[in-house]
Amino acid sequence: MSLALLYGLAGIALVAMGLYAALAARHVLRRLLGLNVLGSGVFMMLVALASRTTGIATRPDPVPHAMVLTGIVVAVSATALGLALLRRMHAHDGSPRLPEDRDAGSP
Amino acid sequence: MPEWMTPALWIAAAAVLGTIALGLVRVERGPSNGDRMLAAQLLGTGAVAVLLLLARATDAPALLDVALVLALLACVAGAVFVRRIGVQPPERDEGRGPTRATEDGS
Amino acid sequence: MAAEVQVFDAVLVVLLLWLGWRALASADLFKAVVQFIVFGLLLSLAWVRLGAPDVALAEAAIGAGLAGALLLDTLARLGRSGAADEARPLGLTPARTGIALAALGLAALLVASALALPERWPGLAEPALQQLRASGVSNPVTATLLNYRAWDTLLEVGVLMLAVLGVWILEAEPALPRPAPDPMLGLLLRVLLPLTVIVAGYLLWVGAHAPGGAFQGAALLAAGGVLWHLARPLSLGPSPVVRAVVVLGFAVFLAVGVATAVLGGGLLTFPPEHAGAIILVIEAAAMLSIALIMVALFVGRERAPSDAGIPDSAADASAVPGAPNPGAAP
Amino acid sequence: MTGSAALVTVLVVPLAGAVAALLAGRRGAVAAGLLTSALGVAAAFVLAGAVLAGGMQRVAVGGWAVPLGIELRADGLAAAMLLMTAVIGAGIAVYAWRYFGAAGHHDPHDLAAGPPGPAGKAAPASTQWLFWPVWLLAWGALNALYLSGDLFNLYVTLELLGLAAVALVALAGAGAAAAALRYLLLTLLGSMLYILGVELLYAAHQTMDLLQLRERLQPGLSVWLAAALMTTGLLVKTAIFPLHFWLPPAHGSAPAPVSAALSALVVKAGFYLLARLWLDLFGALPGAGVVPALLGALGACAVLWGGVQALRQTRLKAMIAYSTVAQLGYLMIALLLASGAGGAAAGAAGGAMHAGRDPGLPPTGGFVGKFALVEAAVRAGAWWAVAVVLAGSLLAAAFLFHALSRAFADAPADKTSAEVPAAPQLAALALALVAVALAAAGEPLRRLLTVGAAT
Repeated sequence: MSLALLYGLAGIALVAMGLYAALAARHVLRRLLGLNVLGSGVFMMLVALASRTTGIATRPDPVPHAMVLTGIVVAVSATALGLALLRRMHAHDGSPRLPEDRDAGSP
Repeated sequence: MPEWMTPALWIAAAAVLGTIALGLVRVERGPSNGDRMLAAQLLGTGAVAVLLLLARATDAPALLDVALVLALLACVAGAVFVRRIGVQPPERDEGRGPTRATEDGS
Repeated sequence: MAAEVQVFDAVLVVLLLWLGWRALASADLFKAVVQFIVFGLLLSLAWVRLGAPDVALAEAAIGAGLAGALLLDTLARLGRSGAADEARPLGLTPARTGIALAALGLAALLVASALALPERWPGLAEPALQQLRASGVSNPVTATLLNYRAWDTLLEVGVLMLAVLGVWILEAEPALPRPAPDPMLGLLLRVLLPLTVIVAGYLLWVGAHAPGGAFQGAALLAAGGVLWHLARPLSLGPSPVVRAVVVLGFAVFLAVGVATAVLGGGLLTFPPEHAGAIILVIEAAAMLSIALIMVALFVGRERAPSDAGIPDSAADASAVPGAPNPGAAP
Repeated sequence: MTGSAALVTVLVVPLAGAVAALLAGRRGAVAAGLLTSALGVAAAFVLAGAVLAGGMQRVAVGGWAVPLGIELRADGLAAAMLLMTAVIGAGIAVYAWRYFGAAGHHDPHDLAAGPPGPAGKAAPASTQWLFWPVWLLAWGALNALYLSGDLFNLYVTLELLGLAAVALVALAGAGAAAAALRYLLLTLLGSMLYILGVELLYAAHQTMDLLQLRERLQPGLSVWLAAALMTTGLLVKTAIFPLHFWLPPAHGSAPAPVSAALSALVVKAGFYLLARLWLDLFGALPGAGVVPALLGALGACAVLWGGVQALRQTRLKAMIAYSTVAQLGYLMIALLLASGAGGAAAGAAGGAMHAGRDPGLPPTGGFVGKFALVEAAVRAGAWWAVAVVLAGSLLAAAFLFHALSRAFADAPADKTSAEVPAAPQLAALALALVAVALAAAGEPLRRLLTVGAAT
């Protein structure tokens, strides 16, 4: 098994976990964590892909690295905005969940 | 660098990673939030050690910069924790969420 | 860089997967966040192993430092009731079985397509390395970010700017009760702040030929800013000075784009002999802006605290969070 | 001005306007916004003229050839979308000038007319002016999206647009936080699925340029998976039935100009990208004809479902939000027809309908587009599409009548139908006139749309 394949498969597993959590969780913070793990999995697949060039060129493909850098920065800014919105929603509605996920007895 | 050095560095790196795995038990078990945070801080130090070993083993000096950044920043989460959440003894309903230094002071 | 699989890699992957799952499934959200922070730490080791030290630097600064700070701050503001979740937050219910099957199905399809890919591939490594001489820098990732695909990066600085505009649009939050001044924090700040500034400058400079660059430097500076805010609360509302710094990176980048389009070359076409200097100017401006944006994202907008106890520090009246007219510069 | 200069100008104007608006602050933002709108419309017209005269315009950013660099391309469809976005954007700017201008100057009349729906009080007046930089960035993102020929660059423009839309929804105040948050989560999920697809395509073909990919495309599992992931991601962002559920709350609670911007422009960007992908890129795959048919069927469901739901709403904005769901359905039907026979005509139909969407006037603009759509459907022999369009029109007429009767019957009691200041009415009227003019100018528009259209 090559290094790229090992980490690529790990990335796929992270994608599946993150997707499940982003859709199944009800607390918005947990959904955001899910999206972040999903993103990490996507980026890991991409970087693993780039590392397959070793042997042909002297260094890994820099284009996916640049894409992942862009993606990480976008993800953290979107997460920050999401957290700020979550705090406003909690302050206004008294619940950290989206309206459709709220039920009578729970916070 | 002598011939045997590289495998030795790799073994050392794997061993430090093993101690990180042990530290994760403390994060998982707690019992207090302070224990978890402190364990995470310790793991940051472990990651720095791993990076330094890898930098020698793979002859990639750039990894020293990564270690430097990690060493500088590992304390930020800890500082946020101390200022915003605070270390408190484990509560009766432990594991039900974080506690604030002073509840509802505004 | 050694590309063989080591025992190390197997251990790292197992830890990553376990942590990734625990960061999502721990019932206690505080525990989940701590596990997410450690996940970020280990992720930067994974980037190192995959030969992506630039990404590892950014992950170390953003994933382990800033994202953790943001998440912990939000947990504190949500309070005990807001941070509570179900006992089995991701436990299988009939409704979730469908989601789980969809996620597993996607994973299976992804594995099948990953296995079908060739073991080695050219990617764009060759053209990217061949053009390096004309790009003005010798680090291929910096060349890609700021020359080959500079248009992406320009828009991305805009994304960061939008995040902070979105936070400004929201209503101010109640201020957190302020803990007593902490001598340890002051000491930490005095030691770390100069170091973060120096290392950020170093990363910016070294980015031209080695891993590093504006994002990494900015994330480091931002971490210093977060520490500062913890010790001496800042107010980073949309005051003229803050706005000017926030917009600086995007404006300089765009101005360079317009200048290159008007003066010849074409949109963002840098003449090779000046490319290095142009890239450094753009990166320096972008680093300042991104650092301030990240600190502003952490600081958010707070209403004036009910207790008027302003700490001893240099933070004078103009720095009271959420002062009526947010015209106060830090 | 050459075509490529016009292309760069179209991109730079809104972005520079956003910088100016942010620097100018509360007092100057309006002026910056209006000036930018005027310049943007002019630039879009120049570019459309250049495309009409000289064919597809290309700019290689940074002078790097694909696949290493990014190429920006203006074909007929892109030029038409840019033009319509500029015109609608100018209308929105005029509308917003009065709407948000009011909050800053404490004009009691406007305060009575302007404020947001029942969801809660608006964001503090001191930040309302941030509408301008955010909206101009959204416009810049739209223009960049129409012109981009690179799959990863499209991802960045989608993120820029998505965050701008979230910030715009959040302008409605704390009550809209849940709607903004839902939209943020979905738009992030959509982008992640999209980027996963891009990654698979890049892995197999070593390029992210649309035209180059089209040549190199090797049918196989990974390509189909990529197509499915990207389509799903865009469907979430486009609010196509049955993934439309986030749209009515988000639009219903937003301030009126924002609601107009969102329903007329932002969700349609996802649709535009879907059309690009399926007409330009994946259309060549064997068996790909099924997919537009599926999307068309979803569109038909959306038309009927959106119409019925709109009829059931009691609030005007909620009604408009559901009618947007229905409008998107028409666009999906147009996409299906465009993929088959009569492509240009159906494209024109989609374009006209796109231009005609305005919260003040759901039926007027819709009529022009629907007429062209029926024409295309008849020509293609798609009688089911004719039936759906007619049924949808009946529903639209019904809910419009419903709304008007309420407005006349109990105007004082109904907050949303209170007297509207003159500028918004003028803006709405101007947009309606544009829609009519589009119908009259159908022939040049059709010619424009055929420039560079993939066959």
